[in-house]
Amino acid sequence: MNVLLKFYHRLGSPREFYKISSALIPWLGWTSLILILLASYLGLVVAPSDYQQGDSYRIIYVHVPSAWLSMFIYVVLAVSAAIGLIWRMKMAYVIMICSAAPGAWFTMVALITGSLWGKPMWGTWWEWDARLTSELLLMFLYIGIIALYNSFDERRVAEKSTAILAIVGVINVPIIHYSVEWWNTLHQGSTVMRADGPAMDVRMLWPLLIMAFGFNLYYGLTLMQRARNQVLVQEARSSWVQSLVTEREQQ
Amino acid sequence: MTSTLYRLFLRDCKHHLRKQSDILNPLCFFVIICSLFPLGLSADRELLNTIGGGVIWVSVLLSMMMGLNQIFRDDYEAGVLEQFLFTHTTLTQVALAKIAAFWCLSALPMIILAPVMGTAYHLNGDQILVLMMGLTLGTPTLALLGSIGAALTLNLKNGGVLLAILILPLFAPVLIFGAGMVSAVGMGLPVNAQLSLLGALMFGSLSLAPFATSFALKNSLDY
Amino acid sequence: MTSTLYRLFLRDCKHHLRKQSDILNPLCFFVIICSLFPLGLSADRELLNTIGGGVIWVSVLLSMMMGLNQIFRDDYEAGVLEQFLFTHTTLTQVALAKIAAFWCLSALPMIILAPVMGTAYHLNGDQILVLMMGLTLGTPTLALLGSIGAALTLNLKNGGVLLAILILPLFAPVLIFGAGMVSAVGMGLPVNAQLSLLGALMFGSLSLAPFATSFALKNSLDY
Amino acid sequence: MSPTIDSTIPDLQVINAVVTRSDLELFEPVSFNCTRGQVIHMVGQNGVGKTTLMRSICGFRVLHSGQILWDNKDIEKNKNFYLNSAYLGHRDAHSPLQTAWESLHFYQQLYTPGANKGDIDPLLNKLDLLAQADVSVDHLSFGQKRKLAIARLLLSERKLWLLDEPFSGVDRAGRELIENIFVQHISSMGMIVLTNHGRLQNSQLLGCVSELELFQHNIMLKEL
Amino acid sequence: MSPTIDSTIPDLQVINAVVTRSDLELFEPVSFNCTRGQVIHMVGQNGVGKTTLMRSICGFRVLHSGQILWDNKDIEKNKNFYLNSAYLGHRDAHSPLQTAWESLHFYQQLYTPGANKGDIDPLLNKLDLLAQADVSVDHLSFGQKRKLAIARLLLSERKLWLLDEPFSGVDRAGRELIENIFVQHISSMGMIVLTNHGRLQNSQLLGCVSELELFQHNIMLKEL
Ligand code: HEM
Ligand SMILES: Nc1ncnc2c1ncn2[C@@H]1O[C@H](COP(=O)(O)OP(=O)(O)OP(=O)(O)O)[C@@H](O)[C@H]1O
Ligand SMILES: Nc1ncnc2c1ncn2[C@@H]1O[C@H](COP(=O)(O)OP(=O)(O)OP(=O)(O)O)[C@@H](O)[C@H]1O
Ligand SMILES: [Mg+2]
Ligand SMILES: [Mg+2]
Repeated sequence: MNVLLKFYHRLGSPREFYKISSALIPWLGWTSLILILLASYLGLVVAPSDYQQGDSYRIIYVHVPSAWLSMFIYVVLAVSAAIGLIWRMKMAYVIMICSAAPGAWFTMVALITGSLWGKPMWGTWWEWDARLTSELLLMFLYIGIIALYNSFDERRVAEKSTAILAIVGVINVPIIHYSVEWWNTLHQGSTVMRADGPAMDVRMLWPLLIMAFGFNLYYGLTLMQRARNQVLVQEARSSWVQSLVTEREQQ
Repeated sequence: MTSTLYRLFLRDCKHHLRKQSDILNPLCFFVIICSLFPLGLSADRELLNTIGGGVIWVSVLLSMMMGLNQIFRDDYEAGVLEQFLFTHTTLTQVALAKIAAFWCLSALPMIILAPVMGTAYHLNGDQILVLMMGLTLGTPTLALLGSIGAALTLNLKNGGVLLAILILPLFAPVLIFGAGMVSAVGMGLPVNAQLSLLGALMFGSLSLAPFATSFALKNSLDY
Repeated sequence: MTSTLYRLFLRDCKHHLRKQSDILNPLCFFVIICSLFPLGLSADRELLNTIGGGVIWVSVLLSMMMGLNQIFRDDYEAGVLEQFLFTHTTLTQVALAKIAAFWCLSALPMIILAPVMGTAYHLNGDQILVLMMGLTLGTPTLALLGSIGAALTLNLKNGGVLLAILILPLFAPVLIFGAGMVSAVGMGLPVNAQLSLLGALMFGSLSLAPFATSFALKNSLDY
Repeated sequence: MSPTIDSTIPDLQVINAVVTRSDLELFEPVSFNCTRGQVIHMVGQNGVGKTTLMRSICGFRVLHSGQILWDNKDIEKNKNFYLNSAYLGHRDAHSPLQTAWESLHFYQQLYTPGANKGDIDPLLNKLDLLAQADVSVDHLSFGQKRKLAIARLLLSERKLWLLDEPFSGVDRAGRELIENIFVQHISSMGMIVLTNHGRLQNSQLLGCVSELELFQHNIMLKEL
Repeated sequence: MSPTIDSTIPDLQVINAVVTRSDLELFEPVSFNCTRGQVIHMVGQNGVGKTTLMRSICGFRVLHSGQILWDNKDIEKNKNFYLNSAYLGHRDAHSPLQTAWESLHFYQQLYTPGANKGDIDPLLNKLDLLAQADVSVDHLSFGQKRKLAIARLLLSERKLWLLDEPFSGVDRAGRELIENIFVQHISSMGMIVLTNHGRLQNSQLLGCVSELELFQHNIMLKEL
């Protein structure tokens, strides 16, 4: 417990964060790469083709992980926003704002792969069905968050404002998830995340889970990198960054 | 506390009425958007009935959004908002009073006018009733959530359109339930579930939005 | 004369781009309104195809209107507008440059995005083509007519919504022809007549609106 | 209304205040105390940060470092501070839709609910605004707006006045009048913190003034 | 640029000017001439109508009665007048999205298309704004904005300057600087019409100043 608490506090300081992330980044990078390659092999080669959809279902290995992540990242964003507001932690805001862009990208990927998949499955690129629309709204939320943050010139104000928006917007996440149950939609109901366990061939399921894990680590990686940049920019005038710069120059 | 709220509420109403068009405007806007659609589409009875509920809801939503941008702006730009900090009145009270005044003078008239519009779109009696109930439960939520957005974008130059982007995703659930009810009732389906969801959304936002708004207001004084 | 216009045009474009969201915003707004309707109505393919043209046109119109309010306001409130009187530049040139910049940064992206939206509403290839042609001919008219309204409401506190009321009726003909074309082509009817009418409206407003606007601008300096 | 007075403790204490704009420290750390009957006159060249400091003293902005205390407690969320002070910034804080009379009435209700409406007319008269009582605030001239803001201060009956260029746009007679109002406020144990580019002229007032000069600094932000 | 100079005709003539606000005549009819090398200093209590008269001289408002002539021709639609004068009102006329440098560059292009960009930096330096060259106008302090507006005047190279309270918010050093700028302008046969509540201090300038006092009138509108 004590160790955890200490770690948490260390993460809370930009300088410590910078050090810790330097150590973490290679690990995150390599594991995510390995997992993604492994899952691709399992998914594209080992897993059998679907008796209905043939091979076109394999896009699931990109679509579903990125769709999950688009929601997960939003939750991360909202939680760090809350932490930032309540405990006034600098790093929480950094995590918040650095999550926005990856979140938007994953949402974008989910939308694009979804509509690529939709064409063979439903015969259209786009359908105004509840889940698709709410995913689109999530995209708007991300855009709104990024736009709002960039509209302020005093960072202190931007952070708080964005945090409020992020927290208010979190109601959209359950709406996206449950939309398939609340409304009659074209989109697949929950097949993996079900109370009674996943309804899917295990040979298809495993690659999906591995891929999802790999994507998650990849998100962690981009988050770390973005956060490091942000920290450097924010603390550009502090002595530890200055000394970092001089170190670099000497090398 | 109540009397302060009431006094602030009255002041805001008076201002809106003095500006005259402030009440009339969203109303006119509402009427105009509602009438644009039959122009843009066609006057087919069936079609109008099908889209009626949706169009009226979307018009209400857009009209309210047009007004939201102004809800705190006058007081903010004049420097009145910051003066409230020096009084017993809290920004939460200020926010609540302003939201209430805004609702009374923009949403309420639209709710009252909704039957007329409904008739124009050939909605039947039940549908109109459900439309009005939906609007009564839904518009406070829109005003409350919208006020958060309005407070957030207060010290931005480009507030107006950014505001739209920020709050439209938040408005979507209200729209879905509200407009969904009208079509459901047209098909003879029950609408209790949607009504209670709308009610829940209203109470939820009523209990949270004023605080979020007042926090955002305080934040926008930091320049 | 041309170089002044060009310089003013560039300056305005630069400002819009600097505000960043000024270009993105009407665009996002357009996309959002377009996506609200299916939420409020239903996802029925047939229905969406029928109303698609109308909805996209109405969304374009509303998005442009949201932006119009700002077209002269910044310069007016800062007191820059009155300074133009002291230069070789006429207010007509100023108005033209601002309208052009506004069109390029708000209408043009929407026209480019229209096919995407059209697909979402299941419009067919011909319809999308006609939609884009209509928007190309119609949006300049909207911008030009709208600028008159924007100039007229410049020294009013409640400009925004009043502006909407003033200009929406003026926009009606454009909307009727523009959206009408999309449905007509869906039914295999010819659309030459509408196209030439839209063209005529555009040239008509191009030759008159800048002068009306500059007169209204001059007038709003008298306070 | 206030607790028993301990005259050894200054009411407003500013300790090593540093304010920043876009990560630049504006001036060298500033400390001062303000006790009853005292006027602090902040001076400094344009852009040195007077307005920024004033807004920090009001609690609108957060200080980069340093402290601002009222009765020995930080002013943040210190309701006691806010109920004992009044602020006049570059903006006059009249809502443009009210008339001059209504604006004052509105503030009277906020400051002291249930106060007597009849007090407003004499106040307007004092500031030579009685003829404008029913004119919309929007239509007042530049200087008239400023005078109306001073009337609001008087209405507030607060101990500490925080004034950012109170004389800007005010005519000669008005200036003398306002300085007299300051003298009265000070002699009834009030406090004033003000910025002003001209010199104060009233000799009685000058006796209580401490000048506080801000010096430009503009060094890079130090680590917290 | 201007036609041959006939020094017996004053360049700006204001003849029996009467301005009204909501059907009230503000002050007694005013007449004055302004010739090269002259400063007209309008004074009058707050709300007497200085700003209103100034805006009429600019042609933004229509006079209730009387005439304003430039080179013996009415100023309405008189391009010759507009191309020889520059106006600075209560509002500074910088568009908030530009930086200080850009704002000046923009005006330079408008006033004298094709002028040399390099002239801007020295001008900013002269007004002590060089450090703010790349700061958004919106972020300048109150006095800095005012100084930037004075820089615009210099850029315009116009003969007649119409200035409404040019010193408001400007610090002591800036005030002296601006008065010196006025002296230079006057000595190169420029003209200035200004309002200002304080007294002008530069002795050289005072030599050219004619004070014009506006007296409150406020009688009901006479039948035309
Ligand atoms: C643009 C179109 C699409 C979008 C925006 C979209 C969006 C989403 C989202 C947000 C999720 C995660 C839901 C959750 O975990 O609660 C998801 C999951 C999923 N999607 Fe899509 N989707 C699209 C098209 C499709 C298509 C065409 C198919 C195939 C028929 C499909 C199959 C799936 C499957 C199987 C899941 C996993 C469901 C689960 O177990 O939770 N999607 N999609
Ligand atoms: N939002 C902002 N972002 C960045 N810099 C700013 C911002 N606002 C003000 N500044 C800068 O901060 C400095 C201090 O401004 P401030 O308004 O406090 O000065 P001041 O002392 O009140 O000047 P004045 O006497 O002109 O009123 C100025 O140099 C200004 O350029
Ligand atoms: N739009 C308006 N409608 C009615 N009255 C107005 C309007 N604008 C100004 N006034 C009145 O006209 C009078 C003259 O105003 P003006 O701004 O010209 O005064 P001023 O001499 O410039 O004063 P100051 O020294 O305060 O700047 C004021 O008494 C004011 O109340
Ligand atoms: Mg200042
Ligand atoms: Mg004036």
